Amino acid sequence: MWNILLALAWGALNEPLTASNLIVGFVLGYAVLYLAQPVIGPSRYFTKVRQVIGLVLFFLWELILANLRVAMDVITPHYDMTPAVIAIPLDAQSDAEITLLANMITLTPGTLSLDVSSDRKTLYIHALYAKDCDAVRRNIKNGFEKRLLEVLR
Amino acid sequence: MTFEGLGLLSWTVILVTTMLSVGAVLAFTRLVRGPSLPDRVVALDLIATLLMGIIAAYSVAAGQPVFLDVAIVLALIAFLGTVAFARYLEKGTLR
Amino acid sequence: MTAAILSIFVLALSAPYLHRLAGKRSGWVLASLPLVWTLYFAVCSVPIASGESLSASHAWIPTLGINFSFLLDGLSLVFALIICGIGVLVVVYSGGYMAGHPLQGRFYAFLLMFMGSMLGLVLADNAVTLFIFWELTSVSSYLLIGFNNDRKEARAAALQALLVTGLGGLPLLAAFLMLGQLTGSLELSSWMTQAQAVRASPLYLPIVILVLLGAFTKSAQVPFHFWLPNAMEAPTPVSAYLHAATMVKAGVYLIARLSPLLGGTEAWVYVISAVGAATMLLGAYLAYQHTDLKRILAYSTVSMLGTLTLLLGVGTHLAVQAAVVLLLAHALYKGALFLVAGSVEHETGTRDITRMGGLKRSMPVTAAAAGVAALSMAGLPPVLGFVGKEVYLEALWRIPAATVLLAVAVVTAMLTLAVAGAAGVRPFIGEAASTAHPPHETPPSFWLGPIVLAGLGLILGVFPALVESSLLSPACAAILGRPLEVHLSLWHGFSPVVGLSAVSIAGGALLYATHARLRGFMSRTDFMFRWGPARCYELSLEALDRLARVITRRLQSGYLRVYLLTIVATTVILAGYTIISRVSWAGAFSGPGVHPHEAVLAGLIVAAAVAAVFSKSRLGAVATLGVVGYGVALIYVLFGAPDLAMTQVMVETLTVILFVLMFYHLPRFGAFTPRPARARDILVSLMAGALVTGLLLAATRRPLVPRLSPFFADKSLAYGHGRNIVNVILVDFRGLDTLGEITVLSVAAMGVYALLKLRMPKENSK
Amino acid sequence: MISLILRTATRFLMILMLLFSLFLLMRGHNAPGGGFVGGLVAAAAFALYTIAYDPAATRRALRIDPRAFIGVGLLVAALSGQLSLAAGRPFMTGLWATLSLSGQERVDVGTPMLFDVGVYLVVLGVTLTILLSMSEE
Amino acid sequence: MNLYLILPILIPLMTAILLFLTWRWRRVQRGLGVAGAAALFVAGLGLLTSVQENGIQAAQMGNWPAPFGITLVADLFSAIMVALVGLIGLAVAVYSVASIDTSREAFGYYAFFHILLMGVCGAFLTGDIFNLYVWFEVMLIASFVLLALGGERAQLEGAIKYVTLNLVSSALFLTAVGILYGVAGTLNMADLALNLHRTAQPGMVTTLAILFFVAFGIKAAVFPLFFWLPASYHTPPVAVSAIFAGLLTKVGIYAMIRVFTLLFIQEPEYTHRLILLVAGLTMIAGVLGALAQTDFRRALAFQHISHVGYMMMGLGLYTGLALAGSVFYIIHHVIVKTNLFLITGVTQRLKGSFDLRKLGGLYRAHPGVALLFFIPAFSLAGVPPLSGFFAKLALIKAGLDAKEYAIVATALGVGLLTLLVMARIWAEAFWKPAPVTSTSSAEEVDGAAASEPGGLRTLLAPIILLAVLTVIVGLVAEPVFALATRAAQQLMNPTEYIQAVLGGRS
Amino acid sequence: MHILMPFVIGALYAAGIYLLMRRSIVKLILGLAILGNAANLLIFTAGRLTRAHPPLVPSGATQPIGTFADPVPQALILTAIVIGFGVLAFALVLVHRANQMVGSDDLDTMKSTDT
Amino acid sequence: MNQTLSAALMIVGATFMLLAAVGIVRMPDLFTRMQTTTKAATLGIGCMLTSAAIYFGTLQVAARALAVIVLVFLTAPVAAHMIARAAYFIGVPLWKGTIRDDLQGQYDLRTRVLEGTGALKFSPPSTEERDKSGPNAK
Ligand code: NA
Ligand code: NA
Repeated sequence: MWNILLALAWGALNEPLTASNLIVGFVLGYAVLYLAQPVIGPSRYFTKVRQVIGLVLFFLWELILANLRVAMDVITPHYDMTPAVIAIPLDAQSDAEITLLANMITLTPGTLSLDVSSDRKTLYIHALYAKDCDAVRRNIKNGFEKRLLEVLR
Repeated sequence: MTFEGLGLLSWTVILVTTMLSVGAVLAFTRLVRGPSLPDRVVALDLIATLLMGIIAAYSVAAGQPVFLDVAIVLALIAFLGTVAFARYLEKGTLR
Repeated sequence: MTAAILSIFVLALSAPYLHRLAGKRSGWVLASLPLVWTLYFAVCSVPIASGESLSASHAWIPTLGINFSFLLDGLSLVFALIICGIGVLVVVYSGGYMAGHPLQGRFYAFLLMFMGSMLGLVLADNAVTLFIFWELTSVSSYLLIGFNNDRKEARAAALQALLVTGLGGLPLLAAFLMLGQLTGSLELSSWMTQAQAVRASPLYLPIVILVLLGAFTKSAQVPFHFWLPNAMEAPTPVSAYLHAATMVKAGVYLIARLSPLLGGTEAWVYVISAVGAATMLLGAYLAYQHTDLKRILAYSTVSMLGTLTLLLGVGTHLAVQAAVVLLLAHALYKGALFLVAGSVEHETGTRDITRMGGLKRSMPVTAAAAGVAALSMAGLPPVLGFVGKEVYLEALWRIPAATVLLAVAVVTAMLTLAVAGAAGVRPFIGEAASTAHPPHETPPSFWLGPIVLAGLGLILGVFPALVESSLLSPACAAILGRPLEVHLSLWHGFSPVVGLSAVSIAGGALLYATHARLRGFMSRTDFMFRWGPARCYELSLEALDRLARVITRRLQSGYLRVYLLTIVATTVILAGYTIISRVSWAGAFSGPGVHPHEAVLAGLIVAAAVAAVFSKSRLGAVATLGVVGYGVALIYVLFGAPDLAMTQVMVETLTVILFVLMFYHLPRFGAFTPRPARARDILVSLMAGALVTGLLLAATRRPLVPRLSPFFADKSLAYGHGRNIVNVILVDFRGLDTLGEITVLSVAAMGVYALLKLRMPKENSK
Repeated sequence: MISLILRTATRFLMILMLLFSLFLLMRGHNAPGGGFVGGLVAAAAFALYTIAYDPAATRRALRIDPRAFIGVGLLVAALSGQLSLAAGRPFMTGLWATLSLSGQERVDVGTPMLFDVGVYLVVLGVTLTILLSMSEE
Repeated sequence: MNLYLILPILIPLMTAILLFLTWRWRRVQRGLGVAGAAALFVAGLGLLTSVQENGIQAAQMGNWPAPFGITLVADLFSAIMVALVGLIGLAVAVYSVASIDTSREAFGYYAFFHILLMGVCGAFLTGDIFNLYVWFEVMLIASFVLLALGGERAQLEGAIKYVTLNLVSSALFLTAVGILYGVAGTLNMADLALNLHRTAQPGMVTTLAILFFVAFGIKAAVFPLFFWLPASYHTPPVAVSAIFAGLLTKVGIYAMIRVFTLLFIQEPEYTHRLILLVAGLTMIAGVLGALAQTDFRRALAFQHISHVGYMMMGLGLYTGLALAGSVFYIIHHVIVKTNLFLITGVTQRLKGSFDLRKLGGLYRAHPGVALLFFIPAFSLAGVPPLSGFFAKLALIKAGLDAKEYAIVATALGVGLLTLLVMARIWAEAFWKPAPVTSTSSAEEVDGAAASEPGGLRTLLAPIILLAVLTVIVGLVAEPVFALATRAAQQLMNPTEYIQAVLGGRS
Repeated sequence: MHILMPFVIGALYAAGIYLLMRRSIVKLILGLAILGNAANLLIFTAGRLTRAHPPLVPSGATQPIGTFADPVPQALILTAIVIGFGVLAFALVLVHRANQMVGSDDLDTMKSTDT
Repeated sequence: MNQTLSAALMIVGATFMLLAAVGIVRMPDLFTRMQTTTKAATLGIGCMLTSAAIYFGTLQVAARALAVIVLVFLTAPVAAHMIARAAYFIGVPLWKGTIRDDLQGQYDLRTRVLEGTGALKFSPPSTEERDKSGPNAK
């Protein structure tokens, strides 16, 4: 929060207000806050920021990978896939957690969230490459869900 | 204002808009062929997204960021359309 | 004069109330006003006789040249006296005849309305005013013929009279307006001064034909004679007044009135004489053939109207004299006979002359009146009818090479004599016939009319000089358009005409004697009349109805797609013809080049539209509609309209959502139109599309010089305080459009709400 | 059962859309947008809510009958035009005032903008009335 | 600026807004409904007086000079039409109080009614071709809702046709406006009148004329474009039929007269002759349709078409007298046709049916009602000295002056057939004895009459007013006809109009 | 595009009109919707297509710079779109209610008011 | 530099979106089609908007681009989920190559309640029920 305000302040100081200026402001603000940490006391902020960045990078990487793999399948003449609808038990609990997780699953490799069971305990997904269903489950539980819950909790 | 004044981007934009238009045609064939209604809805949704892409490319070509607002509106409303379609598809099975 | 007409109309309006006030004596009370006017007109005869004419004029609709102008000359005076005088008697008679009828007040109102209209007709000097009264007589006659409205026959007869006279009225109006166009005025008196010019005009013949159509229908000339006998459905006082004495003579009046203007040409003479002669003979023949008292009188009226027409057509001095005398005589005797017929029917309950007899014993006064009137009708001395007949035969005799006319006249005279006997004498003599209830002499209100009328006929027959200079001469002068001295007498001395007269009387007596037998024989000629004009009337009405039904079913078929097809085809044909014959497309095909994505976009939009057309799935079609909409939005983006694109995207998606909301549960498309129809529809649609394409190409082939946008660009920020010119136009420059637009939206929403939420209670929804 | 995912997303999106709609309305005089599109976006927000929940929930959330928006919107639009009549100028003549915000920044405020607010309200009311009564079928 | 120009739009608008906001209170709805109509009538008369005294009036909306902003213009023709809207609005509003059921009232009947009046007045007053389109749509949507309000089966079926065909007309109108803008670059009608011929190739102007002719022809219900009218006019409540009959087609005719006297006068030997031809065919088709009907309101609806032909005839002849005839005919027809439809409601209330075969006996039982029918019916048939006669007279005179004998003959012949139709209705509904009906249906009728709001007296009041006007317009035709003549002179001489709108700019 | 647009618009008109003439009420409404789009596009094209700036006054300027698209047709179309939307919504509901009332989506069954 | 990056991103984005379009045509069933479109189109639009943001280089544009990206990333999966759900209700068939369907029989078609695996019952295959339920199926 402070960081954003700082970034905006920076931007406001540097006419014209451009994106690069803001990014610079963000980075500088981060640095200032990091340096000031001993003064204003430790905060979860820095780990959180690192985790969020990590999640976003991981997500983007997965997104690109997913697309490349699907792209191959799309442009090659034969289908090289073994789709399946798989039930995945959920650890995520709040609405936001479930929704974010479902969304991320949809946007990543070969998986698509179909629905959440009414008792919010199971997520049904459609997976394109599901020769090994348990591997798919494991990937999701250990990849996305873990990182997401880390960030959110 | 024409594409010609944009240097590197000029042929890029023409290429990109053409690619996206071709994409829209492909999506349209799916929309026409179906076979199920959800297929058509997905196709329409994709066409809306492709449209957003064209608008983005065109706003670069035209040097007019105001067109991006159209893309925002499109993003908002196309989603609503898709969801409405889906919602009433399933509701239709209730009776 | 204006006062006379207006006061009678006022009386008509107040008649129902006066009737309620006066009760049984209402007839006498209401007759007092016409009596006053009768006396007034009688007094007027003094200046008229001295060659003057009285006129009055009030501007009415000067913009159209319509004035409330009246002219009292010899001709109109005769008519005015007949109208008011007989009117008095008929109103009095109605007091008795209609006594106890629940709608007697209304009856008076209609009768007086007719009286005022008729008076207006004969007094009017402005053609349109004349026409207005002409039509008013038709309307009041309609109401009076249909007075016994519970009877289907009465309603049919009323309609028939209205239509036939209306059929003539409209051409008459056209003729009047054409005369107005020729002469630059609608005043009859000013027309007369331009008679030469009118006769020389190429419009002369059409005008004559149109005028005569009006006159012939009104005066029941062949072939329009059939409505008059049917009009006998009216209460008898009406028959006496309208269909004997006054209204049917309006056509005769018209011919007489316009004679100085239009008369004298060959067309005029031949057409009128021929029609008059035919009517005269046919009327007499049919009268002879019938047994219903009122019908007999009606047909004989037709015959007399024919005679009058013939005489006016011939138009010689003597003929005109004869016409005027016969006009007067006929009004007197036929009015009397009709009233007598009413009395007889009132007493015996029948109108069939074969079931009457010996009434002179029970109804002596009535019988006397009937006898005198019949004498006049028969053309026997010493009554006015005889005087008239003599002049008339002489008039025909004097025309060279009119042997046929003369023969027809003599035969008609014979038949008329026989009919007069059968109708006016036979019921009163001989054995008393058995009737439903025994007949008694009627009260004075009944017999006053016949006695006065018949008596007048007698007096004038003996002393024609009473009216020679005061009435007849001015009337003839008006018809001929120049002064004329009339001298009448019962006896002219021996001449060939007396011989003719004698022959006709002898023949008539023979026909009277053999009436019963001949009638039976003649009724076998009915088949000839089965295909007569009456039948034509019926057939043409039927045909009209059938035509109406067929055409209407064809046009208003109920199929919306046929309506649309018609409208689109009309547009394509009209606009297509216009554009192809008038517009050039040169230069339309030059312009900036096409970018590849634009070409793809164009193709996509067209493909989506085509897909929507041929989609078998409803929601699939809706989705393709979405593609069209998005494509259009993209065009708006590509050509600098972000506001439009935004709105288009929003609206298009919302539209799709609305479609989904309303249609998701409907079944799949079914019910296809047959293939040829589809091919036709495709063809028409493509032509419409081609029309639009052509329009656009032609419209945009030259650059548009912007007239408005520089102003908006200039003022938008400075005075509109906005940078988005489109928005400034919407909320400021053209804010009224937007106000209307949001009104449309509001109403649409409220309407949607009402349509979906308002469910009418059961009993209201049928 | 209506989708949990949709409901969660809706809560977020709806606020976003309502904000965006106000944004469109306010800057419509100077950039693409305006009362009409703004009103449509606001209505779309409630439409999304209706889909995620149900019409009754939307009516509860609105608290006011959407038809009242129409009436009020029309009233605002009509009155904004009539203000100039009171000033003796033709109907719908713009009356403007300049508000000074924090020294330099100046904002022009005028009756045409008020008119646009009327349009916004009408469009919101209209679209909601139509959508709600249709989805209640 | 002349306030009278905007009041006929603002009064109904504000009335409707207040009605929208007070939909809960029935009394308020009725009171406002009538009061607003009365105010509109007063404003209409004020406008008419103002135009009579000061010549053509124009007002620039938003104070933007013509041709850039939207101009409201009232020449005599417009002012007459607006005054008629006020008159008919008031009459039908009063009638509605006594005849419209509470459900329709609660769902905004009066508001829609006033929006309809607003749209019609707007169409009569605007000097801008696109703004005309907007007012057309305002009027149309209000009429759509009024037509369908209640949702009975016949209403819905009729409404589908009405809506579709009118939307096609709107689409065509919009198309024509688009093309017009494409060739002339302006929308103000006075400006168009000045520039259209300069900027466009002449053939294009004529083609545009045809497009407008068809678009307005659908609204005006001319042959062969009239189908929506007989399909729908007889389906809604009587008050709605009446206001439709009085005003809707008039707007189409008004627009037609406006554009064909102001914009499209370059090739009258083609365009106006076409109008004349269509006018004749319209007369015939309409009256034949009326002959084929057994339903009171449907017969009137078809007849309406026939009379549209007469109103078009004046434009087709395109002379001063002819246009005066058309204007007079419009005045006459607005009053009379509205009244006839109102009367069908009375006979329906009394006898429980619109079917002529089931009606009857009214002549004896209700002489007052019979008289009230007789006057407008025979006026419609052109019987003198009622208003319809002078209307026809002027047209026929103009036709003869122009030597257009075919149309004169048609007009006269159709006049006779009209007389036949009206006389038949008269004989069926009034003269004929009442057919024997089962007691149950009679009770039903009584019950319905009792349950419906308002008394017969309120129902008859507007009818009497209009009947008296019919007689007055006939007997005292001169002032009215003089007015129509002056209106026609203004129409025949567009310079005055252009001058009033553009001021010194032309 | 300039040369293509008249043909695209013609095709849209043709499609819209053809759909109007079908028996299904749904197609009827679809036709109306397409026709509305076509008319708007026609106005747009008749006002001349320009690959140009939107009619906006950039900040710092008092007038649009360079060539800009004619704002008048845009404003007209905006009005027409909105009106079309309202009218179409009403028509949709009307058709829906008629379908409910008549129990069919076939227009040929809805001719009781004409014959 | 910015221009080059912008152009590259734009082409990449367009390529992804084109792929999505090819995918929706080529993939054998609804679900596999959604797999391609959701991901590729989302990524593609993200690239293109980033490209625009870089090209213009102003905060305004960046904010707009970001807004669209966030919106799309949030809405596309939700939309996919809604469609998938609807497809299951109306019985859109899975590709014949699909090896497993845990969802089969888990939906209660009346109440719309979806059973989780915890309550997983081995109900009889309900393909028939599904085929009947949707009027628009295929
Ligand atoms: Na008339
Ligand atoms: Na007529």
